[in-house]
Amino acid sequence: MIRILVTPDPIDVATEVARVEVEGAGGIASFIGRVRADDGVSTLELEHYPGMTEAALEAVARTAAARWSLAAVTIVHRVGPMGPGERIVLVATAAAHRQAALDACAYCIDRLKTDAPFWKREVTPEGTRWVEVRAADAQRATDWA
Amino acid sequence: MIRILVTPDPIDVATEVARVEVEGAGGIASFIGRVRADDGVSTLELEHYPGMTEAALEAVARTAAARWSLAAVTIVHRVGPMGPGERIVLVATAAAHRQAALDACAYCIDRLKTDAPFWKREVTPEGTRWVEVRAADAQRATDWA
Amino acid sequence: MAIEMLYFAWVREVIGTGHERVDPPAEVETVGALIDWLAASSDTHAAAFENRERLRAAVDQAFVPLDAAIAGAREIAIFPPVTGG
Amino acid sequence: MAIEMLYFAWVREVIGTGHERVDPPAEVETVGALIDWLAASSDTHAAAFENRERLRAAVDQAFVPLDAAIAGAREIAIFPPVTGG
Repeated sequence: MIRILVTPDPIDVATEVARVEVEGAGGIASFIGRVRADDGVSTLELEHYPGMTEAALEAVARTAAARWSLAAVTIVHRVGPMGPGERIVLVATAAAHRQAALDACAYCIDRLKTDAPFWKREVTPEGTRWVEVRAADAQRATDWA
Repeated sequence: MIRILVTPDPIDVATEVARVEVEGAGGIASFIGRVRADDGVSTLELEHYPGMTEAALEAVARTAAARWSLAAVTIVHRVGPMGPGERIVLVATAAAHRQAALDACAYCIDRLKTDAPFWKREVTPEGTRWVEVRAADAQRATDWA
Repeated sequence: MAIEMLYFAWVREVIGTGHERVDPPAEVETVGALIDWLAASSDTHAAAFENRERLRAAVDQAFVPLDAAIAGAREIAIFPPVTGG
Repeated sequence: MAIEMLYFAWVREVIGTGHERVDPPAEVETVGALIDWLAASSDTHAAAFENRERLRAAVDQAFVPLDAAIAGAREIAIFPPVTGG
């Protein structure tokens, strides 16, 4: 069971986690990325490539599902403007045992940072700026290969 | 912010995750362990050592909070009887960045399996049985040292 | 010196109680010696403590190996390896 | 052969549009050559494409290196390295 959602709406954690709690799923791992409220950003804007984004997220999810025999995997990514503390992304993975769920969750969030066409722009008191890619993210994504 | 709860009541994921979404927490990782519905278990009973259990969970949480500079960590463990699909344990960790949150979450669930005095008894059609410890769990806990 | 003994899981079931107050003689100096002394006291204790490799212990709510000293202990628990999470 | 060009993030902003239809000559065979050809067409394209190391591309919604062939492509996107998650 793979669920991919790219949406301008807030992410509902309870609903998304409950969705992956399918039969046989003894372990559920999840990750939520949020707009940090402590670095002067008043608004974060997420731009994406419609169509390619969903396909890229689905490819990440399918690869994880096959590699860790997942019972379910969900990736929800928000787009558009959002404020400090709001959720940008949620990954939830369900497997028979915990290590598969935990590893698959870490894999999905690492890979989507490099494999899915999203771009972040931060609005700060000093103006707006496009977020630069972090070298550590690229490295972490390739570490899974 | 450390929260430890040992309770006979169902675990509310939305409430617990929202609680660790504190200022500065850019990444939230969580893990939920559930009673698997597919291995013939009709009831799982969790026995614990009151007092020592809470202290052991708090020690795990404090160690993780210091090691990964967590903004918040919550460990909720259910006790008493529960049915297939119900949540046994929830760990939620919040950090500035994702890797710290993910690693700390995996650490907490690995360590609590060996460091906290809980005992599982399964009720199946063939009778009741105390769950035996898995060698892999002991190994995984020591791998963090 | 009275000690509050606590038993959990199948150790509790085999002994037939979850707690009891005991007063071992002074020469019982370790958890292992206490287990020996209790095993000699009744058939149910003997049955519960038959295989030492399946037993774990805590002294005053801290895990200890079976050769740990019990001097000054108020509460000692004997139980199987833990299986939470 | 007309190609739908898509631009995202600051590439879109510098060029001043998110999409345009182009019809490069047959000798433009790779994404990199297409970028050169576009850069020669206007100052804004030239500005957006000034530093190749900051550009990434997708052909028909699949990431490709800049030396990838464009034969048969219907949709080509040029954008900065992605920063989601």
